[in-house]
Amino acid sequence: MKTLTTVEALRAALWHEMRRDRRVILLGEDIGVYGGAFGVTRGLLDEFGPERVINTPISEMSFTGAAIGAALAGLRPVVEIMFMDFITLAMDPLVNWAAKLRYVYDRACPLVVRTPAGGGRGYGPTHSQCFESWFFHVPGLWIAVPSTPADAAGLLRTAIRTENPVLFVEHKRLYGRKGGVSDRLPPVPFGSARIVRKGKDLTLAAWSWMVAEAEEAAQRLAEEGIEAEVLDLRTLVPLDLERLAESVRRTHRLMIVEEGVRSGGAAAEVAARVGESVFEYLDAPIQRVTTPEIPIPASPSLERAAIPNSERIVREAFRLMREFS
Amino acid sequence: MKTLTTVEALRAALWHEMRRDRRVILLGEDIGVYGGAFGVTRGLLDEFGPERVINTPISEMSFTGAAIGAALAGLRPVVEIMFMDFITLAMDPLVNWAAKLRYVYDRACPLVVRTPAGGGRGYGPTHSQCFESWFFHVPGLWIAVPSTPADAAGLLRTAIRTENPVLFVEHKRLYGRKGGVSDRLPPVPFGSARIVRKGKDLTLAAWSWMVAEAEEAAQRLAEEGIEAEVLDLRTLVPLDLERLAESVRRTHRLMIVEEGVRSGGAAAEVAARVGESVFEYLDAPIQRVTTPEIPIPASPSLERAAIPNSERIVREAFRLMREFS
Amino acid sequence: MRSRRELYLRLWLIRLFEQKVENLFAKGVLHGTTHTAIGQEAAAVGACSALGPRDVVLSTHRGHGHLIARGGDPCRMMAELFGRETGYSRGRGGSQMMADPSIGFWGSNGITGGGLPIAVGAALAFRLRKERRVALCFFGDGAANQGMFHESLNMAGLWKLPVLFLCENNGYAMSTPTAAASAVPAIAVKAAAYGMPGVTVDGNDLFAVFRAVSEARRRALRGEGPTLIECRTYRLSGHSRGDPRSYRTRAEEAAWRRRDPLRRFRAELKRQGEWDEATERAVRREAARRIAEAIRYARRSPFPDHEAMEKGVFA
Amino acid sequence: MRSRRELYLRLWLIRLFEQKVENLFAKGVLHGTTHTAIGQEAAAVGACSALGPRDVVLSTHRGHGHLIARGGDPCRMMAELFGRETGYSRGRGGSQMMADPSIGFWGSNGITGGGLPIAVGAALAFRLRKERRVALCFFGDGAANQGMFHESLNMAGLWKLPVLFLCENNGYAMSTPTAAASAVPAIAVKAAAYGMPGVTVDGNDLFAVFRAVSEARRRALRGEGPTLIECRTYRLSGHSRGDPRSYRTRAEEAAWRRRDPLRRFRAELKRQGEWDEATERAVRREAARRIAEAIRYARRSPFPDHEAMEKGVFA
Ligand SMILES: Cc1ncc(C[n+]2csc(CCOP(=O)(O)OP(=O)(O)O)c2C)c(N)n1
Ligand SMILES: Cc1ncc(C[n+]2csc(CCOP(=O)(O)OP(=O)(O)O)c2C)c(N)n1
Ligand SMILES: [Mg+2]
Ligand SMILES: [Mg+2]
Repeated sequence: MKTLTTVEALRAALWHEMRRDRRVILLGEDIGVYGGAFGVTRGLLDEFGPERVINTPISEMSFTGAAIGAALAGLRPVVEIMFMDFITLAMDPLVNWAAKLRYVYDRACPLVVRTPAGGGRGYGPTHSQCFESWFFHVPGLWIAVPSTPADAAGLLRTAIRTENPVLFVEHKRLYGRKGGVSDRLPPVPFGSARIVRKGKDLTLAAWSWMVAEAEEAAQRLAEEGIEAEVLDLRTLVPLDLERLAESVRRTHRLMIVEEGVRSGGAAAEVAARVGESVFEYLDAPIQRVTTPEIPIPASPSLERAAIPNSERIVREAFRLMREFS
Repeated sequence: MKTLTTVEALRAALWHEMRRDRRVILLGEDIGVYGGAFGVTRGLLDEFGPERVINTPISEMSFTGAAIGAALAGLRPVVEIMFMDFITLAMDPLVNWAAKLRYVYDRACPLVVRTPAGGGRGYGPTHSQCFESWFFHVPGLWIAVPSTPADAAGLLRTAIRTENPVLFVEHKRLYGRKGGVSDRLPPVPFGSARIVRKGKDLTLAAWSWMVAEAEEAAQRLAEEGIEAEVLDLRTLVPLDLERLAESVRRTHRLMIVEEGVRSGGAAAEVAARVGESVFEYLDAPIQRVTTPEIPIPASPSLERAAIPNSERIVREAFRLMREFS
Repeated sequence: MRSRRELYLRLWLIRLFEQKVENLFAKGVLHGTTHTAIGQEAAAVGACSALGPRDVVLSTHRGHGHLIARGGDPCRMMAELFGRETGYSRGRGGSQMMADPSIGFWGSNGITGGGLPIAVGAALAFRLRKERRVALCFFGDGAANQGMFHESLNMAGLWKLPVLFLCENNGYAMSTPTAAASAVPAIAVKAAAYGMPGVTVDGNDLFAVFRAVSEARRRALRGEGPTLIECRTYRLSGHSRGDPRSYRTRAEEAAWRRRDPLRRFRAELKRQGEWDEATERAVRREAARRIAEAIRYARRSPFPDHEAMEKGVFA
Repeated sequence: MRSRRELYLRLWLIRLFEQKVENLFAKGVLHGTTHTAIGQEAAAVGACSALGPRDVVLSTHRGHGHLIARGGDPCRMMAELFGRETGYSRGRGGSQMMADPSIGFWGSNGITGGGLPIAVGAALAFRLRKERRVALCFFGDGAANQGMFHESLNMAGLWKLPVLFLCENNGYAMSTPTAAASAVPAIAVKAAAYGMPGVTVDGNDLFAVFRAVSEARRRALRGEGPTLIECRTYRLSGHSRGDPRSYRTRAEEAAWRRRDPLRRFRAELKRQGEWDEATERAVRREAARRIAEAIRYARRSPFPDHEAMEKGVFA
């Protein structure tokens, strides 16, 4: 066990997988000498050479498409899209190719698309977005949304090893976060939520950076006598509905925390599924705590007000407990 | 009042708006001589000339971007994306430009993007998809999803006149459908759902082609003594939550019919909002009838089995009434 | 190069397959949409016969001809069009999505230009693993206006990848003449922006296409990078079913019909003294027999099982 | 052309603005990200001073210089960087999203290449309405590899639109040398694929840029279509804050520092006998004063009201 930042954990996972399997290659903008905009691939060029750490032109659409071609040819490409906001440019190969190859052609497409998402750094409207929810609506893609260094590394290892194409969402605020990681970086299975904290009054479900906010909120709620259970979904596809339902059957209240804007977010899908499966156990409407329906503003003052944080979760939880007790 | 197909109604709306306002221009692939893949723009080139009916190269990303530029310059462009499946290529200008211009730069972007969506014609995995739900998750865009010739024309007229960018979804199966349209093609406001049929036992909410299926289902249910209320949402953004909630407060049961694949669909969002607002009135979990999590198969036999239809709605409604009565 | 008889057979197989498909759509037996390649057979057969068995081909929405040229099975193709379980994509893909990896045919596709980056990635993998293979991507004049054309050719030129970009310039993208959509309608000229050679050949001359692709393939295998090959051709049929062809004249069509690639090939065989009436009859008869067999096969095949419909989205 | 003094002042305004911005980020006063244009001032000022008042400019992520060159208000720019209500985007846009339509500056943007199609559409509208205006879009060498470069230039060339594509080729896209990302690193060469002239000028020579843009603008207004102008330049600072510049040598930087556009401009003025110590001091002093004022303005400005945060998404 050692303590690593998420950047270090991700880099270690890439390093191990590239060591283990010569088919693993990396593609992306400035991932070579520069080590990627956030330093995740730093040093890998020296270690594995330019044939496997491929610095691409600024051509998100086609280097993503090329990675699909390379996957079909037997490699296991890991693509970096510098900011998730730019995945708008790579939608076609992901949606109309990668996601459909198994179903239509029965072909494996072992592709991982890593991309930093989310706000909190004052990067403004086109460098702060969360789009994982779009891909929820695209059958054929797995979606990983880790919240700790250990899970980041473990899920990335699984992502690289599966035959399915994977969207791998890395939160920018997570990069510098430290956490314990076992030396052997054990792969983490997809589809298994993590119970971050046990509780009986309320379930807080979250993913990616919002897990940290939910955890902090739960701590404060505990001080006020409210025991919130915190679930880290870890992957959206597959979704661990079972653990979610099990938790809600005990707590009778569910609050989902999502950084993305409210409408059409993954929280809605999670809410709908839980609603369908354990409706009778619910003592309160399922709550969503999300960013409001706006582009993410650059001004730190506005951005802080826009993106959910532990205070807001606490406030909303109090309201929920008060209104439906 | 006359009887028109949806194609004719849409064409008439375009014609009237182009007549009324010289700023209205059309851009798209093969919209000139050919009249568009589905004939919506047929004849408009002759009437308005190549300066206003602009046949573009196959460059979805950039002619959509160019339309945004033209909108900023004071025109009112109406773009046709030949199949909604190709909007994957135009995500960037729509998401990172059109949707943000008002909020960030306080500039009007009077752009309409018309696009045929949906299956039922055996066009296969890349020509049958519904992606309107993605745009639900993009603050700054209006979304129209008409289900009748009259609404298609009326909503299109409103779309062309608003200062907001609009995604205008035309269902392929609707094109040939006939319906009464008043001679003056009255604009239809956004954000106002239409009560297609009154009922007291159950609310069926739908949009686009699924309204026809829901209506047919309601008829059959009526024969069996179940009075379903059918709501046509007409626009997803703005969403007429009030009318939905009002209906559910009376019927206590909501079933949402969506042609898109289940996960992350707009139905989840509608369910979540209704759940939040009238939870106490619900006697049953909100149901979603959708396409399963698969690419849309080409084979007519599979496609019919995949996409929701009136029989399935009837079956699901019976199950709901039985299980939660 | 395959035997001339075999090449001639492939040309006829494509021609008859496509005619039959148009017929079945017109009669309402088949539904959905389809894009036939009548008039473009020589480019498909000429290009594919210059490839090695381990090379891969990426195709387009107009892909039937490419698949037959590569050695695809008309039975499984027809079954796919009929939406049957025995089709290339088990009825899931339809006319625009068929693949046969066993013969290096990685698929037609419904996205104009979509195959280009895939081919680049395949070539990248071949180079990395030091495999002596090339990827060939068919695309149309219309596809050359897509952003991915630019991005893909740039990467291929930059990295000198073993990929062949084969443009079937048939003069139109749907209803749009090449010159009405491309600022420089000579597609091969665009190669200059990507540091690769651009060559233009008569796409209705099978041998010319064969030679150009063979040469480009040799270059690619020598590590000298990609080539853009523009085949000037014409689709004698409509863009897709129900196309009234109001965007072009019947006279233009007639002129191109005189340059029919099958007739051209026959003339060439004659010139080389390799043609006789008996071969002609035998080839046509065999082609007709195989297409008839394909239809029988398709009709007799079962529809896909609805129970299994949700299976196979993930590994 | 503006007075030489005015041009010189703009160059200095950009230089000092950018230095101050780097400084404020380094000190942790400002947060987020920013891309400064130190070393590229001449291209911005040369290009913008060749435009008419009704022309429009589309900019990039590295847009401060373009906005100042177009006549933007450093106070409102600085306020935007400080996230204040008085900023160009009321704090919503930040460094990469500022616009001032009143002076025909339609915005910087965070998407590499994103401005290109917007400029094409603006030009389309100008032509349609018979307005004598052009759209100019700045973009980088890296942006030239984006699909929208291809699509946008093709449409502009095809339709002969009054748009100027101004590439600031500063040798790098972030850490990637132009030649490591573009198969043909001479950007102007690509114009040939779009039926428009491509010209290369010394981007650190304000007058050369001015002349090229003036000529291209005249062509555009004559209805002869777009021009691709490649300005060879160099960013003397890092790509964005915190860039260790490990991808290039200090020697290379020093060589370019000797070609500093401000120094070049001064030399040119001297040559023309239009320079004296007094002007130099006055210009620098005025620039410094205005930047100091901008910072004061920004600091004194209120933060945006949280209550209004959700307003203004729709008309
Ligand atoms: C991204 C995308 N845009 C548009 C279409 C619709 N479409 C199908 S084929 C076609 C024309 C293609 O022209 P070209 O590339 O010249 O090929 P051809 O049909 O002439 O063989 C169009 C516009 C599509 N399938 N995909
Ligand atoms: C679509 C997109 N991809 C990547 C980025 C990240 N990025 C910002 S600037 C930049 C380099 C751009 O290079 P160039 O166009 O040469 O402009 P320069 O920075 O040199 O001025 C990159 C990769 C982005 N902002 N948008
Ligand atoms: Mg063509
Ligand atoms: Mg650059």
